[in-house]
Amino acid sequence: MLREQFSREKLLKMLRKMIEIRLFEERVERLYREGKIIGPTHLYFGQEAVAVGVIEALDKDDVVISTYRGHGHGVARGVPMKAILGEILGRAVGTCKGLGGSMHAPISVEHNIPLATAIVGSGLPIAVGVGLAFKYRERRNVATVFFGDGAVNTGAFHEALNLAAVWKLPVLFVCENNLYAMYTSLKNVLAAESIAARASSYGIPSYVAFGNDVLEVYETTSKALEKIRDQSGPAFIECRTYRQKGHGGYDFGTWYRAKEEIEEWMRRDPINMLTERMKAKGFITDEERKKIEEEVAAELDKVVEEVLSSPFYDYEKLPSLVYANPP
Amino acid sequence: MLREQFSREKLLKMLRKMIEIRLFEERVERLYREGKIIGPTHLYFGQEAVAVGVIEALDKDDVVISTYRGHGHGVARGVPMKAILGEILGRAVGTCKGLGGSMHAPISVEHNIPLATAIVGSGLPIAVGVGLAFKYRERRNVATVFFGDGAVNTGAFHEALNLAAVWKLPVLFVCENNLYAMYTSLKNVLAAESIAARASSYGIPSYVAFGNDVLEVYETTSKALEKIRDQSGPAFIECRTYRQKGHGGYDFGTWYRAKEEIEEWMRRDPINMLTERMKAKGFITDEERKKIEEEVAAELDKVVEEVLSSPFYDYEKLPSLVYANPP
Amino acid sequence: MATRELTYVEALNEALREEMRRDDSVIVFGEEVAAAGGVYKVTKDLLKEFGPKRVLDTPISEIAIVGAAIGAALNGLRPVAEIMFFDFVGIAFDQLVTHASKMRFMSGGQVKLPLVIRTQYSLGRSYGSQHTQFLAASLLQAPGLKIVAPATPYDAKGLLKSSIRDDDPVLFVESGALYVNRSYYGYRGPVPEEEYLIPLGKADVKRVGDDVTIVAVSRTVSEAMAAANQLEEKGVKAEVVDLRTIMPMDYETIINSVKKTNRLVVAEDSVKTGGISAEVASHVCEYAFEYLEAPIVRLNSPPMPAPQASELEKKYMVSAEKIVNAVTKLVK
Amino acid sequence: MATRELTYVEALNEALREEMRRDDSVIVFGEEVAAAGGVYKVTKDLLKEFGPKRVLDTPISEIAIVGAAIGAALNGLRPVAEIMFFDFVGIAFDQLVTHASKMRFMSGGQVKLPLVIRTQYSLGRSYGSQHTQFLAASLLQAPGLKIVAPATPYDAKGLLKSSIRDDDPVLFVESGALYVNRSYYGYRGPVPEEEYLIPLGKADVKRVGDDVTIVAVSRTVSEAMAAANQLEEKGVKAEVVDLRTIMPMDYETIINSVKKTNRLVVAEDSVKTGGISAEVASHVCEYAFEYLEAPIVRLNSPPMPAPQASELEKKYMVSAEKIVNAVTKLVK
Ligand SMILES: Cc1ncc(C[n+]2csc(CCOP(=O)(O)OP(=O)(O)O)c2C)c(N)n1
Ligand SMILES: Cc1ncc(C[n+]2csc(CCOP(=O)(O)OP(=O)(O)O)c2C)c(N)n1
Ligand SMILES: [Mg+2]
Ligand SMILES: [Mg+2]
Repeated sequence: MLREQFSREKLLKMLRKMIEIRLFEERVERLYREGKIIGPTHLYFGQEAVAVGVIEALDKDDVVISTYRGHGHGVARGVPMKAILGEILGRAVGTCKGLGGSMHAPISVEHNIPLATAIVGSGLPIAVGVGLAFKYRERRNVATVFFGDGAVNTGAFHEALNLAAVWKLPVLFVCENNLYAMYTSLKNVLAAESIAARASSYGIPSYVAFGNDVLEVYETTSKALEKIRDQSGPAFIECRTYRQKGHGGYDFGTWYRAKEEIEEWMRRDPINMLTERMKAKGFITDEERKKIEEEVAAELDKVVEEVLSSPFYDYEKLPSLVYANPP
Repeated sequence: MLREQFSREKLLKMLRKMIEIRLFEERVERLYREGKIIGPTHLYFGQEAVAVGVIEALDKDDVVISTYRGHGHGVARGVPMKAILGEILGRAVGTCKGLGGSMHAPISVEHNIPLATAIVGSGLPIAVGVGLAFKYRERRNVATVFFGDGAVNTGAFHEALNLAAVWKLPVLFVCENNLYAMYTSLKNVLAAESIAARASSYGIPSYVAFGNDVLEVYETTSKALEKIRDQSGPAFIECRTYRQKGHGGYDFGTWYRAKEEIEEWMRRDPINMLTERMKAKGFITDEERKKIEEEVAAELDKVVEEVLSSPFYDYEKLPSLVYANPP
Repeated sequence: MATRELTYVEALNEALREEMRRDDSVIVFGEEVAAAGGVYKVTKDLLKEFGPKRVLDTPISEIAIVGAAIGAALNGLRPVAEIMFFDFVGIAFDQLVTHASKMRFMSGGQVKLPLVIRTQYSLGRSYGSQHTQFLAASLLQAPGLKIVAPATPYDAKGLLKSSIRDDDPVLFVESGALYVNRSYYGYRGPVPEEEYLIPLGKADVKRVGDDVTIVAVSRTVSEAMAAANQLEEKGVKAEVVDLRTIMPMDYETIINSVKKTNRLVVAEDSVKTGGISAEVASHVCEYAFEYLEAPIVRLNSPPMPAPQASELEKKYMVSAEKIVNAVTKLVK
Repeated sequence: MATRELTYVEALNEALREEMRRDDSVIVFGEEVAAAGGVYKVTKDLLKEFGPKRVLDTPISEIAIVGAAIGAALNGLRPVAEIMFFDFVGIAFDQLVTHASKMRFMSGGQVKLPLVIRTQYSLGRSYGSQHTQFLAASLLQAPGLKIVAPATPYDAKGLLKSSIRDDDPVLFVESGALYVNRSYYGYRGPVPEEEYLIPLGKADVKRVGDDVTIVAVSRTVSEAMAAANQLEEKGVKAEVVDLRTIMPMDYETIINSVKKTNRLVVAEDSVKTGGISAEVASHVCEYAFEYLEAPIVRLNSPPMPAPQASELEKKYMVSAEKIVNAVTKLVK
């Protein structure tokens, strides 16, 4: 099962990223429960393989548009955890100086994440524009946009897919189908055979990947990227995955989801799945994994401490951030 | 070719309606060119078979949502031509007292046309709500909404089709695909195999009808209505037709459309097509058709005269029309 | 008859329940309103009592939610649709402004649209700039629409019931801060057991005073009441006018108060530029100029998006303290 | 150097052409802007000169048009997108208000968005209530956005060029009435051959006077200029201030004028309730109260949708006559 082309190094890198996301979110969850995070926060537990699989396959000059459930995208892209956590805790060290908060925490122009939107679906048309600029400049880069299953029913989704297809733009649409939008099961709100099938109706090459399998996500993304470059047009990936926790920090995700369903998906935990494969291949031992976890945990201890003792941004400076060219 | 089930009476009725629309629009066009109509006006020449074929198949308690290109819908539904023309000329005798104008002229609550919208695509979600009320009241009626090929690319289209399908509502979506949205050819802006195929991706039973053939439109509508009632869910008809004139009164429709294309469609004029069939069946003679035209023309002479000499609504009364329950 | 203490949320829930019992043309739909009972529990247990034909969850399709409300209202029902955050009304702006508010007028008075769109704004809850907008001022350009924004449980119930019975489209704006923040005057309050209605289009003098008029609405009424308490200690008697209905606005009550106090502070959660306060102030300046003894002060969010960090958001928002300071300067 | 007479439309077209020649990051897209050259010919022949990579027709997808402009601006271009009628901006309200205007701020100043959305409002052309809305006032709640509205060919050209070079999102609002109605002051006018720019954020005193200040914008500047002429015959010297940029507003120029004239009439095409005039009037009332010798009069469309019939629409609109009447009463 383990693809030959993945070197141990590559796999270790992906594993580590996934562990970073997991442990990062554990801290966020704890800080939330301790009342240290004020405002909403949406956790990425269980979907780590999507962020890592997609983003590892991208070029660093590709642009990523993220969402309110974007901590994992930021970590996967290498945005410093201190800056992401700083943003979640509203501090001046945050990616957005604390003006954005958890829902915009991955925004980092330096890492080519110019937007993480809190409005479901609204990132898609913006990604189309990013792709338009790439095409116009004859760059071989791709605009990648993440969104959930719930976004598929928005008008913005439709206009974006149609326009990207008509203009043949290099846009990679990545749907993280975790089966629920808040407490609503996809099957009750989507009138289509599947999300990927809906995307196909725009003539867009569409793929389904098991979103808990980071290698499958990576390979599907690579295939889609090739397609985008060959056909000079968009591609679409539906990653079937699951959020292991509730919709937001306040939700435990239980009343609207069957215990068996949750348990089944917990058994298919993306980090464990990759670990098992690597073990089978002799690429890693339990001790080595533990060591990675300890390293990451130590780093996070430091990050949490530093952020918690760091100041808020100076309110008096806010007016100067409204316009780039004030009159 | 002529379906047995159409009685002479029924065919004559449809022919007359189509002639009414045609001659009505001839007057509108003339009045526009004479500068008597101030503001926009969108003519229905060439699409008469769609309005008449669909509306004849409906029950009078079914609701119709129309558009800015709606004169034909109004005439087909039996809204008095005087009221429609009155509206187009902005007079108090108009359906909307002159407050709506040409783009809203078919609105007539009495005839179950509560809306003709000037915003492309925006009628579709409203039709969904009309259907919701029918379903809730367990009425066997249908909400019918007309829209053009251009509307298919709006976010409103997508949200409306999805919701109608998810809620299994009695909504008949009728796309008048006249191949152009303003000056833009459908093939340059639609990323789908066809409009009907796009609709199918929502699991909505979808039909294509030759929109210049009133009998085909009628039969397809009847089939769709049965489907709506059987499956208690929406249906979709794409009527392929052509506007014989330009987009609006000011446009002659020539620079962006090939002469051959226009000529080919003129040869397939919906009124002539029906006349020929009726003649073949011995249902009508040229003289009889001429007589109908003369009758309608005489009626229209009177209507035009009456409307032109009728007053505008009293401006002072307008504030009382803003709220149903003024505070 | 008896009066209980209810929260703002409970009062809203009771209003919905009573109106649904009274009139089977009232239906409720929106995101998470049915099975979940609303993300803030305003529609709690309605599904249980009224069943899935009358209480429906929707996809994330704000255009279709407002559109469906319009269509249902056109066809004999009295839909109460929810848009989860006021910000998302922006997605349905076309349906609300270019359709709902104009359909009666542009049909020459033929149609009526008895619909309610419920929504809430979350300023004060650190939700950041895409989830805290109080966009009522952006809708003042849409006459034909009514905009209602209750500040207490009592008003919430009485106004929601009236909105449902009203034959015009009503945007009913709730305050997310009043849902959850126990420290607010408007979080919990007395609500009679017996039925009552509060008329739309009428402001409410929430506190009587002679020295200055404070016009407020929604969340800022709690701030204004707190400010008035503090001012009283300093010997300043403030009159607090709660707009309650933002459109059509009850100018008469405002002007009567200003005629008495000759001083006006408007404190509300719009961004200052083109806020509701601009309409209040400019109206008074046009029609009661001679009664003014001082400039009209507008207290609003400053002209920038809302910062997310709660420390910054607090400074950004209108507060009792800011009102006290402004009044103190004004009456000096 | 030479000055020609150009129409408003020609001046806009020239601005686009010059900026596209100057900077290859400027691209143009929208409905009917390419092959047709725009339904009102503002983008005439751009396709011919700059080709289909830089001038693109879109589907009827307003959300995607504004979204694509945002994305292109994020990724190094300077898009100039067209929304055919101001009303349709409502469809893209979420993209413009909840995204474009806030993205810089909510990213902590990381991103810049050099985009222009061109649109036009058709009040005065009998297009009815769904095609005549002047929605600028609805966007005042979106600081971060700039709103520009030229009233003459000279301003149209200079402001559009500046808007394209500006690093912030600009909503550029044209007047459909000035496109077509030859009787307007702003329909045709002198435009220098040599290049010039007009700074955003600066109002323009279009006529100097001592007796009363008339603040106007876009179409109503023509009405104000006509009114000032008529008033002069009656011995009243009106100063006409054209806002030009609606947001951020140039309060200083307005206040300086009021300090001189002590009287203010605001005449603009918003619906009166919460119009731009409310912001102007309330600002002056707050910050220059002591200079006012009379109430501030706001002339707007009345609080109702626009009727379509031209006879009725004329009565509905702000006109030179209404301005003359208001000023005459004021200076009495
Ligand atoms: C336009 C819009 N409507 C509603 C919401 C409220 N909301 C936030 S997240 C969410 C569910 C989104 O589900 P999905 O797209 O599946 O993403 P997930 O949360 O599962 O990652 C909803 C309804 C929103 N943010 N934006
Ligand atoms: C949302 C929106 N965008 C743009 C327009 C301007 N417009 C009016 S009609 C039209 C073309 C519509 O084409 P189609 O839907 O095919 O209908 P047809 O005119 O061919 O009947 C456009 C772009 C509009 N009215 N509404
Ligand atoms: Mg989901
Ligand atoms: Mg068409």
